[in-house]
Amino acid sequence: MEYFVIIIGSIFVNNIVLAQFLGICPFLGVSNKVQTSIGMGAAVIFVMTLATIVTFLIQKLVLDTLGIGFMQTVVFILVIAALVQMVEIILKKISQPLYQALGIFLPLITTNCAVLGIAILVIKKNYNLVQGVVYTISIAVGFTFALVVFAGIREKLALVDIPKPMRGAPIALITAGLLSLAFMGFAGLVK
Amino acid sequence: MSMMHEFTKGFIKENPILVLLLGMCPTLAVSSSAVNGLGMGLAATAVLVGSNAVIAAIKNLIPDMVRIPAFIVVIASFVTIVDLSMQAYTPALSESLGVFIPLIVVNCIILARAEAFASKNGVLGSLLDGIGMGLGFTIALTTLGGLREIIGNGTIFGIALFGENPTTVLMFIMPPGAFIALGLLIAFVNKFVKKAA
Amino acid sequence: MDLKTFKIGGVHPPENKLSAGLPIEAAELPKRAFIHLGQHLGAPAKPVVQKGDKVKVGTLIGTGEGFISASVHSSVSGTVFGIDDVVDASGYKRKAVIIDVAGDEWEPAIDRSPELKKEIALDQKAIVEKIKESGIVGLGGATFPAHVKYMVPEGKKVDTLLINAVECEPYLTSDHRVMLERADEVLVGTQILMKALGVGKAIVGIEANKPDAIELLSRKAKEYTGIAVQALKVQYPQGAEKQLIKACLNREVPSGKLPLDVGCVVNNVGTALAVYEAVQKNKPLFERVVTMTGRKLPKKANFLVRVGTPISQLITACGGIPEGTAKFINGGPMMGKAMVSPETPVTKGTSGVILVDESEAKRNAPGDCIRCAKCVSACPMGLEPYLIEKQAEYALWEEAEKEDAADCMECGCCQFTCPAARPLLDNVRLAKANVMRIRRERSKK
Amino acid sequence: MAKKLESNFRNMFVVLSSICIISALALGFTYGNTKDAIAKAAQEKQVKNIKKVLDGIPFDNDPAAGKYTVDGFDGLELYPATQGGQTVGTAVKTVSPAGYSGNIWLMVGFKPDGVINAISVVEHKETPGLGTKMDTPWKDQYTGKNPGVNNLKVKKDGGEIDAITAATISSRAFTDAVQKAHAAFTKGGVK
Amino acid sequence: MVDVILYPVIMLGAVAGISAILLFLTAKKFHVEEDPRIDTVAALLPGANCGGCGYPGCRGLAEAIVKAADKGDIGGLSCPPGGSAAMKAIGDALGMAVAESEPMVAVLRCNGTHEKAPRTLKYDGAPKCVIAHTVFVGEKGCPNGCLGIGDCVTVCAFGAMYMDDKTGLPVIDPAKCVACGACAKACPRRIIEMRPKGRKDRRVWVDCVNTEKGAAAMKYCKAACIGCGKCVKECPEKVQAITLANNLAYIDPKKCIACGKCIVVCPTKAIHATFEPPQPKPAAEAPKTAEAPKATPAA
Amino acid sequence: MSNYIVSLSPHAKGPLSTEKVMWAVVIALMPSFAFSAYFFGIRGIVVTLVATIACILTEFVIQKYLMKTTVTAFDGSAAITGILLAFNVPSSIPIWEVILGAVFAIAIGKMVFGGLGRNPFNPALLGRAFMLVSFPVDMTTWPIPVTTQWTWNMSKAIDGTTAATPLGYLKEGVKMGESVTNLVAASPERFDYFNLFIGNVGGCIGEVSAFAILLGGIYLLYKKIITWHIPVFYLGGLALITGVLWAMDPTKYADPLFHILAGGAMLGAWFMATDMVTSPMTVKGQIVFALCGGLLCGLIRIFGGYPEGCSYSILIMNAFVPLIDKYIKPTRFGKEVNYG
Repeated sequence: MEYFVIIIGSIFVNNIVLAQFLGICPFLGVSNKVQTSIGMGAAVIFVMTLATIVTFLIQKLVLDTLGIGFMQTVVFILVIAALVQMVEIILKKISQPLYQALGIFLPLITTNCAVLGIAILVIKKNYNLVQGVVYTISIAVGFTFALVVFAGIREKLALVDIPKPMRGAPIALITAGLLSLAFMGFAGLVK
Repeated sequence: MSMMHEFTKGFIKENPILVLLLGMCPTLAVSSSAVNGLGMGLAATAVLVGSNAVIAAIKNLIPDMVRIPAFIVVIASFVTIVDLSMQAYTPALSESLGVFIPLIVVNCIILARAEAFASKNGVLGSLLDGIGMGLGFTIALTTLGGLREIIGNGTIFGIALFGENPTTVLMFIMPPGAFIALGLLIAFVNKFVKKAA
Repeated sequence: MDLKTFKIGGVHPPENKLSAGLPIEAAELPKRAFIHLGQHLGAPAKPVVQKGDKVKVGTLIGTGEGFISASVHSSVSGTVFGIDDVVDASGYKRKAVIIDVAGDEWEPAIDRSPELKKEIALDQKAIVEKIKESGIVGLGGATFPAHVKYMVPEGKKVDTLLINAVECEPYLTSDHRVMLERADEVLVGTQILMKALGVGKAIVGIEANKPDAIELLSRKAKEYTGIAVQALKVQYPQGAEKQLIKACLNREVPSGKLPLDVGCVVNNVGTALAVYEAVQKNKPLFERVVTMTGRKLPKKANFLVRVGTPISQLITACGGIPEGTAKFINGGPMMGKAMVSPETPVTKGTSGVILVDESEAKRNAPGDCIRCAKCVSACPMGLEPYLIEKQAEYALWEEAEKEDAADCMECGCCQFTCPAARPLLDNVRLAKANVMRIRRERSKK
Repeated sequence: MAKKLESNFRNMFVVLSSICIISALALGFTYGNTKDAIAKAAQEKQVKNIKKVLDGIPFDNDPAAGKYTVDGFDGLELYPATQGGQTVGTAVKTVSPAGYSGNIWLMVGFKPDGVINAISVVEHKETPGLGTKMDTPWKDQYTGKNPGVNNLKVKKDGGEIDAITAATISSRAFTDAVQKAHAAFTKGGVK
Repeated sequence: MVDVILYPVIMLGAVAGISAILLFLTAKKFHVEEDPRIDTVAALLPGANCGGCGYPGCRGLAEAIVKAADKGDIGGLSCPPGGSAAMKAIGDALGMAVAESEPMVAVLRCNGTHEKAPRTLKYDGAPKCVIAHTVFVGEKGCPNGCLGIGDCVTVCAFGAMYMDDKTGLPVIDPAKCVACGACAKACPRRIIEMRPKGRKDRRVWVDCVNTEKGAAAMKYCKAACIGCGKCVKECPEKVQAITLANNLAYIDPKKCIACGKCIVVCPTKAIHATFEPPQPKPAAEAPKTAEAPKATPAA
Repeated sequence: MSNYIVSLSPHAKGPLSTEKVMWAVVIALMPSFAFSAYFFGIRGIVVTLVATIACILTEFVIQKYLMKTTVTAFDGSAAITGILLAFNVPSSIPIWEVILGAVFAIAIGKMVFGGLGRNPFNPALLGRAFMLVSFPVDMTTWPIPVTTQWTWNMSKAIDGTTAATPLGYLKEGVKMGESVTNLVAASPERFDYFNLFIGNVGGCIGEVSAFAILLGGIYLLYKKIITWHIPVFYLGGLALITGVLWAMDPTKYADPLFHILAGGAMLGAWFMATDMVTSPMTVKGQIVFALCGGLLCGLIRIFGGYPEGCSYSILIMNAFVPLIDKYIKPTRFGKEVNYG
């Protein structure tokens, strides 16, 4: 039940993009086509999970032990940057098709504040490792979910003559706002 | 290019939020009130100025291959310094900005300026660029925060405008309001300001 | 009665069969006939006469060359005035043989006697050859050279001949009249076509709004072996080949394939009559029944018209152009062509001419698409016209190809049903043309 | 423009390491200087809330220093205020999980006889415009009441508390938290 | 104090070390990334993504240029909006020489205004020339002339075209035109031609593409080229820029010296120039010598 | 020469037009309007009129002065938005809030996308969602039907005696841990099917009377403006989820018929889920859309924070429409061939 609450809560109720404002840049940037957004989503799920595990271990085993929690930001971002690079290399070597599918999104993920944000939030929320991982995966799934739905809408809007001043970022933001308004219907599904 | 230009371009013409569309996450998240917007803006400005100056100073010492990691370390250090200082001296603000202070590190504005400007220009120019861009960010953020606060909460900088307990349009201080308000603000800039500039 | 119909899409426009009760009458001969050399789908015929040549009714004046082409015969007797560019219905100029008419002298080989000749003397191969010689094309409007359909390629098996007597287009009544007045000839023609294909089964599909024709043909068909009459629910575009096959046989012609691929050949009643006349009476195709109609037209008529007669002459015979006429439609209102001028000549494909006034002719001002999905449910091919229209607007031809824009048969149901009066079919046609273009370019590579 | 250092392994390693070391030094220095201030700031917040709910009661100790807990009341913290060694009031930090969306944390000040002195809202996530109204003069209706004597339930449930309009759930949770605080206060006794 | 200084130093040092090693290995082992020159080239292009070059966007052209450069010749590629300046910059960047291309501009070759070619039909369909072209000859009955719906205006990404409601024809603003050729491609009747700007902006062209016989053409358009050939005769002998084929005159821009004599003699005023043509001198003989652009008829 | 018209086929045009479609929907809403006038009296009428006028006016001003395009504000679509928005708010709502809701619905919900046919979400529902978030108190305070008929000053009419909607009453009761059986016993009039059917319960202006909505719905079906798929599958989905839960434990969950009749489910199913602009284009897609919408509505009602899930369920499904349209295609002729 506890995990169920975490899962539903992070996918729908407190959707990372629509309610927590993390990962807005890729949300606005990589949402032109449904296909690409699915690829991006998959890459984010993968990297985010990995990043949470690694940063969680570093926090608990190194930073907390040494009493230098204040180094969190610096260490996490470095680790995530290195991790993304490593994933890229490994992926290239072990699975070319997977690399083709996800590879182009990897550089974008380094600067996705959702990855760092969630790594920090997992520590802040005092989750244990399993909870943290479940939470991270749900959040990433929620990200993908919002991204794909949003991409669907944008694909449709691409065939519509939007008034000139609204084109581009404004309409994307307003659509996201309306999506967020609609998603408020999920409020209270879980606490 | 004059120094004056480096300084003022960030206000409107190359405003990082309204025109360049950088740093959306903190913009949306912390603009529920003018104070939050101002606080976030100034924090980011501090980091931006510091990192811009340092990067401009050491740019020639950094091999290309490790450019990005080196920049990130510099930026992250400044972010942590700002974070710790805020926790110590403005605890209330620090609490309401929450996780978004450490997240300044991945704010596209900072890295983008480091990449696009500081790594190619001198220290003074970079300093001015940082201040200008930072102020532009702060202006946009405070404006947005102020608008949302007035409409959504009936206050500005915490000062009640419509008496006690007015009925306000609460949506504007909630997540959907953030997106919609920023969207409308950018559309407004597109329609009325960009042409003039 | 068991009324069959096709399954997806379709509309039911007001029928307006104003001329259904009027018997076929022969139109007056023109003073000068303009006979286009390209009256059919495919390559135009090559002229075989010269200026000054004397021709008789039925004299060959152009030979069809190439696989898909048809011969053209003189419809009048007289002197060739010249071979020159003559404006067709679209206003563009095409090569035509112009003949100054003198008298009405027929080629002696043509049997002009009225009696019915039932026995089919020719064998399968000779029949097809005869059809080809006689320049017969599909008279339903598509003007596809008829003989090509009967040259069944190796390995394909045909089991059923379908006679298209649906006449689902509003206004038009020429097929209806042919069935009522020439029922026996049509049925013999059907038998000839069955022989040509070597099939033992033929179905005549008629829509339920022509009960007299259904009754007559059903009664007469008993005298012939293998011919059945199938009554069909009134539903446009039942007269489209694929829809007719679906309605009568519940077979679905695969996308990009022909009726042959599901064992069918479809021909119009008019074509069956022409085949009868060609094979039994040695008369090439040079005249056809043309419906003259329109709400305000003083006299409606079903004329038997010689090809090459200027349409203006027919209009005069019907009492002249009524006040307020804004559009001349060559063919039915759903798939016909608007003519730039009534001065253009009748061709083998002219099934009717409709004169409409401004209120009926002018399209409503297009509004925004309200996504009512009526076009989607009306499309008999199961396409999404609203989407293809958008793709055409943004020139997304690759995407349009994925949406099967090339499958569109231009029946017009989408545009007819659109409440926002959007030019859906105009744009779908554009998409279709471009999809075809990129396919051609791709196959070249 | 001066020439950039070449991207060879030695340069990369040296530069990156030196940047890291310098940055670590800077951070360590900052942390050392702000550590105490941060701790003090966190403490002050607590103290401020305690002072608020014990408003009007003169005391001369540091209630935060006397913090104690009561068995069976997880998460609740009690802070006794004394005047010359005599307990004159107790601040109870209490929580109710029954809020509309998440926990509601309150600080309730009791006089030694169990009468509520004042209430301060510490933290909550209620709906803006509805539940948030708990942090208005609405909460003053509790002042002077004794949960042991008065029926502190919302009127709908037969009590004497006016619920916040359209936010009965939040009001209930609030009341619930107050009662819990009183129970803990009663059980823990005046120290 | 030791731990807050020392541990971070060790910690970050370790992280940095690992990162550096990792990055170095990446750089060494997996360096097959995109050619950096593509970025360089793309940065030198205008970034309008107009497609005038025939490639999908500026980046597409950049890739093609780099590819061509590897083969040693980028002569066949050009960026119409950027012009030779952009190509020269790219050539310099890639160390290649680029032939200077003459600046071009779009010109309209139809003068069937409402006045000269009255509308006799009414088109009532989707407002696109490509569609109208397939339906019929056009509202004025000319099978070659401008349909007047403005597909060319729609595709112009540079705001260099607009429809003139008075004439029913599109107007090209040569100052804004970058000769990307999009309008010429969009026109189903190929009425728009890309012609060199000409020295001092002096251009002369036949304002018609109709190939019908003179009498037929005159029926619906009083401004049609009727193929009379007067201009051919008028063109200086040494120049011979005008040819006549299919009842239509064509002025070869490479040969034309923009003397303007043909303009004067054209009976239907179907020749257009960007400058004031010389005053007709009925008795004057065509000059035997052709001089530079300013050549005026010698008395 | 007279200017003959030339165009491509088809030359015939169908009987429908956008205006006719839109006004038919307005007519179909009239029974509900009449019932609301009876139950909520002058305020019901005024709120509806104000919302309608505000919507039309907003669209007019934006088209005329901001976008400077053809004005189509009077084609009936803005009127529908206005009426539906009003039907989705309590009659006691302050007038200025309705106006704001209407402006939001048209300006942000529709015109920023360019107007009719382009908006991804149903504007009326967006207006309602906006008002619910922005004015939660006023949006969840319900006047008692009939008795407050001719009262203008609502502050008196609803003071202390608000008529919580059946769904709101149920939700709150269940949250308190009461069993449904007890709740029904305590307030039988709220659970009376006849009252629910006729509309004699607290609720939004136009949603209370299932009967009136059904009348309008049947009119739309008769006029072939809508097909039966969306309403039937929407209500079916709602009945399915509530029915399964009810069968599992009738003391904890209310029965499906109650859920269908109570609250905005009927209005949503017949008038808002069927909104052409924001529903899928294929019948198959419409079935998926409506079924999921119905299920979602039930889930939100039973497990969610709001007592009423109808409007949110439709809004959320609106967001999925582009994906549904992308992946659920009509049966193409000749694609899945049977050789019969």
